[in-house]
Amino acid sequence: MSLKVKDINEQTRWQDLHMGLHVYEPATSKTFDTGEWRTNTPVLDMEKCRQCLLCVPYCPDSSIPVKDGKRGEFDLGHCKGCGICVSACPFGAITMKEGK
Amino acid sequence: MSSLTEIRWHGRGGQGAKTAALLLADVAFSIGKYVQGFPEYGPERMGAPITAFNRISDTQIRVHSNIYDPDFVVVVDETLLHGVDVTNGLKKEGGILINTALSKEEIRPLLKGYEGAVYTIDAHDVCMKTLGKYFPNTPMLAAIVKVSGVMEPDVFLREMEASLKHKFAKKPEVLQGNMKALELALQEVC
Amino acid sequence: MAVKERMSGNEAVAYAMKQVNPDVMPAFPITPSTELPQFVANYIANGEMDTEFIPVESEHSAMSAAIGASAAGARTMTATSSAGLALMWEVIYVAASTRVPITMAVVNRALTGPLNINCEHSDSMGARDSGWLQIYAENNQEAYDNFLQAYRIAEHKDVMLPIMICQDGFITSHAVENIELIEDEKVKPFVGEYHPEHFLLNPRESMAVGAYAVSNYCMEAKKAHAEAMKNAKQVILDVAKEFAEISGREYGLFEEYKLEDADYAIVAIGSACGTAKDAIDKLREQGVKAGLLKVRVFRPFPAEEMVEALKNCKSIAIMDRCESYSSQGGPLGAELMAALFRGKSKAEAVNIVYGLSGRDIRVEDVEKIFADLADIAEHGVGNTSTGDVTSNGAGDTYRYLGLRE
Amino acid sequence: MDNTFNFKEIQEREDRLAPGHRMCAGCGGTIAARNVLKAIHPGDRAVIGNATGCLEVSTFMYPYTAYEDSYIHTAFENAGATMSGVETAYNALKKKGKIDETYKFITFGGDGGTYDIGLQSLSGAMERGHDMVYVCYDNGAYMNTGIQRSSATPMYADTTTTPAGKVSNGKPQYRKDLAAIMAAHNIPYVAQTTFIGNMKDLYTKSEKAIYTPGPAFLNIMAPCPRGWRYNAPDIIDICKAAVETCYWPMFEIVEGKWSISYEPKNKLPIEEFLKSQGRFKHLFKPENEHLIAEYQAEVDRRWEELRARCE
Repeated sequence: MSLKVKDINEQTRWQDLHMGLHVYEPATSKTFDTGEWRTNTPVLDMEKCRQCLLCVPYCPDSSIPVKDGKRGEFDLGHCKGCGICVSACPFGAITMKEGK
Repeated sequence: MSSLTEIRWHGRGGQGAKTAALLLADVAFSIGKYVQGFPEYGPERMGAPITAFNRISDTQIRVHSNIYDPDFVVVVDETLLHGVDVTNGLKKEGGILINTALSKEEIRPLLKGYEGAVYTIDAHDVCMKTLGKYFPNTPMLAAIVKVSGVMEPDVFLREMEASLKHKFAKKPEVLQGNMKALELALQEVC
Repeated sequence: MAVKERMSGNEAVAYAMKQVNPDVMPAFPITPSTELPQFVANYIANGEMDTEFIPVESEHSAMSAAIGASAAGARTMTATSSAGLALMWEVIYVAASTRVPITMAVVNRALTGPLNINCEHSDSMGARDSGWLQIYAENNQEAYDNFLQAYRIAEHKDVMLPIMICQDGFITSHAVENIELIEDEKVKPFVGEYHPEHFLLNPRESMAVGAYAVSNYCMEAKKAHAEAMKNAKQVILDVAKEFAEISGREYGLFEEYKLEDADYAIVAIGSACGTAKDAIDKLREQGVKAGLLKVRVFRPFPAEEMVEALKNCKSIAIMDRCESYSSQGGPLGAELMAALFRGKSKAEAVNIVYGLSGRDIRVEDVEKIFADLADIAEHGVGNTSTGDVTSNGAGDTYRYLGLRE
Repeated sequence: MDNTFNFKEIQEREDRLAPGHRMCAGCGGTIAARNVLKAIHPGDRAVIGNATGCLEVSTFMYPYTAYEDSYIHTAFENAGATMSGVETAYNALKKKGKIDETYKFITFGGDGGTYDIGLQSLSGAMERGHDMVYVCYDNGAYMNTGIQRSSATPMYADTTTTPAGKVSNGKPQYRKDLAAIMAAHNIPYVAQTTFIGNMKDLYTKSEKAIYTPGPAFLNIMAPCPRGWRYNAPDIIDICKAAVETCYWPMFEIVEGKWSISYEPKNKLPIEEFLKSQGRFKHLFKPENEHLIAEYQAEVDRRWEELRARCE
């Protein structure tokens, strides 16, 4: 049994699924697109963003990447559009727009 | 008698009848016999009547039922004679051994017409003379060995000494007392 | 040289536990298996084994902790009986579907009610569809031998299933009998070390266990589980063969006692089989062709093999120390009857419920069953005259043994 | 233990709870789990446990695990016991020299799996002293099965098994004080927290819980937009109100010593917490004024009780 999670889907034969439906790879959920759930999308105004990163810990979907002390653009492949980051931002740098 | 000897013990919870049955199994095992030693289980507590069983044989024992027609019965507490049907199923070719200070003549009327042999021993007396404390299972064990003939008394004493030596390695006085109790019981049982 | 000893069934299994020395044992006491964690705790207290013992607060937690420990990569065991097994119910299914090779010593006892502490197979039989392997013992020797073989079977890569090693509560668990123990030098290499392919504490990979699975995965997972159960049959036989080399004792999926030419057969599980053998010997002396099929492995259920072994019998009494309340008999009866039908057996068969809640079964009882079987073979189940041993009346395929009426 | 709180460094750590899980948009439980796991020092290994509940069915839906670390779920009421097995296996394998690495053991349960059905298993695990952290993400009802009351549900909350109706005002009882029950186990660390400011409180308590040897218990209020009936972005205000009204006090119990982590300068009236949540809407009918007064009295009583413990 050497199938990787990326090769497993709901058509996979029983012989090829992992024993006990175990998974032997970390964080395979990253390959699942929850961005598709979104009806409203956060938009970051880089001009207003002071890089305080306060929005980061409040994101339930780990969709605000941080690198070199600075946040990047939203991970829209996973952001579900809850809008908490808008409330978390003290500088009004994030707004929600309708749709994806 | 066939090579299989079946013994049923009657005692009260806490008196050591079960332990005596297990000790008998132990000592018979030590001379190469096939053995079984098991109590009848229930929720009984201290003082309640209990039953334990022994099978001792020269061949493998496979049967796993209780014993209904024993060759011998041991009564560890004579007060049981009033409430428990101790001779039920007891073979008349065998016998019953009772811990009592009474004579055989005095005991027999309590045995519901049992026709086989009756043996008595005053285990209390034996214990007091040898151990200074009342542990009836020790003399009863010796007595049933003699009565049932499952092994020779001197072999029994030798095996018991070996086993007790191990058990009471740090208490030689306990070993001595126990051995005296066994020896005296072998003499006293009649 | 094997070590000749005398010990109770519980002592024997505890001794096997000591020899195998698994990594972890969570357990909660319940009569009549209580002695097992006690013995183990004593061995540990005296430095004779180094298993980590978890004195959990319930059997549910015992099985939960066992799953955690086994998934983490530790060889794991536990022990229970009756209500304890019932309290584990939910998590024994989890253990099996999680494919963790836990060994559980089950000391069979009746499930309430009424409350009773004595032998019956209702506890493990109730768990028969949980996906665990189940092996039963006639006596202390078999309980010991089965425990030594358990991990080899459960941990086999084609199996990876938990296993129950069952023996009869009190009747064997608390009876001191002769036994032959195997020396440590032989046991250790036979059992070997546990090297799981995947485990939670593997620093080289992350592993996730206990998924929520949608329908499109669940059925496939259950099929794989069922297939592992099938695979176990051969593994059990292979392990038994190797075990015979170190012990001289041979085991199969079941034992046939004077069955080859038997006209009348009893099929039973556990300690009653020894009693049945004595009865069969007596009857054979009288010229009655009586035989026994003693079920050792109940899961996987060796249906075809049993039908084959019984093919020359005229009548068969299938003995259940368990009531199913199906109004058809007990679990062994139900499964073997179905197998006999599939195998196009011509034998007349009855299912006898016996020994519930510790009700004794004697040599005489077994002799009477064989007398019934002779009658049944001659007249057919529906036309027999003898109904004195087995209640519900002669003619019924579902009967009680030794019931007062 | 590293007691410094370097906010930026922590935000830059790789998430141990990966995106792609199926929790609701705006879920507080996920915020709790994610931030607790951030407190595991980079490079350390962990096994994450989970009681059945929202978090479990959403973060490990085969074949998608949201965890970077090894993870185990077995059932609803046994997360404590399951993890105690894992932790014991670790000790056994370590003793036998089969593993060298250091692992941390963290288990999550909702209030259903923790306060109610899993309480015995949790109590057993804590009492036995396993080196693990049990984290309750307390959203105050059985959200996974559709907002049934739990013993953590606040008084007067409208749930599907304590509906507010013509003659009912929602759940009649106040919340069970689980942190106090855990403290009574005399374990080395118990704390209660929620999402406030830059999450320093949650982070430092998580770090202490994880790196204090022995059992630790964290109770984290984790609002549920669906069950509490508020707009997801209001979560920050709701947490703040819970703390400022002293409905959800922030405190810790270190080696049996109680201390309040945050004392509001001006304790706000309980309405501030209740008003933004649909589950308390019925309390704001004019005829129910006395219920809010009762609520206030109970919050005050409990807050004073806590203060007395901390003296």
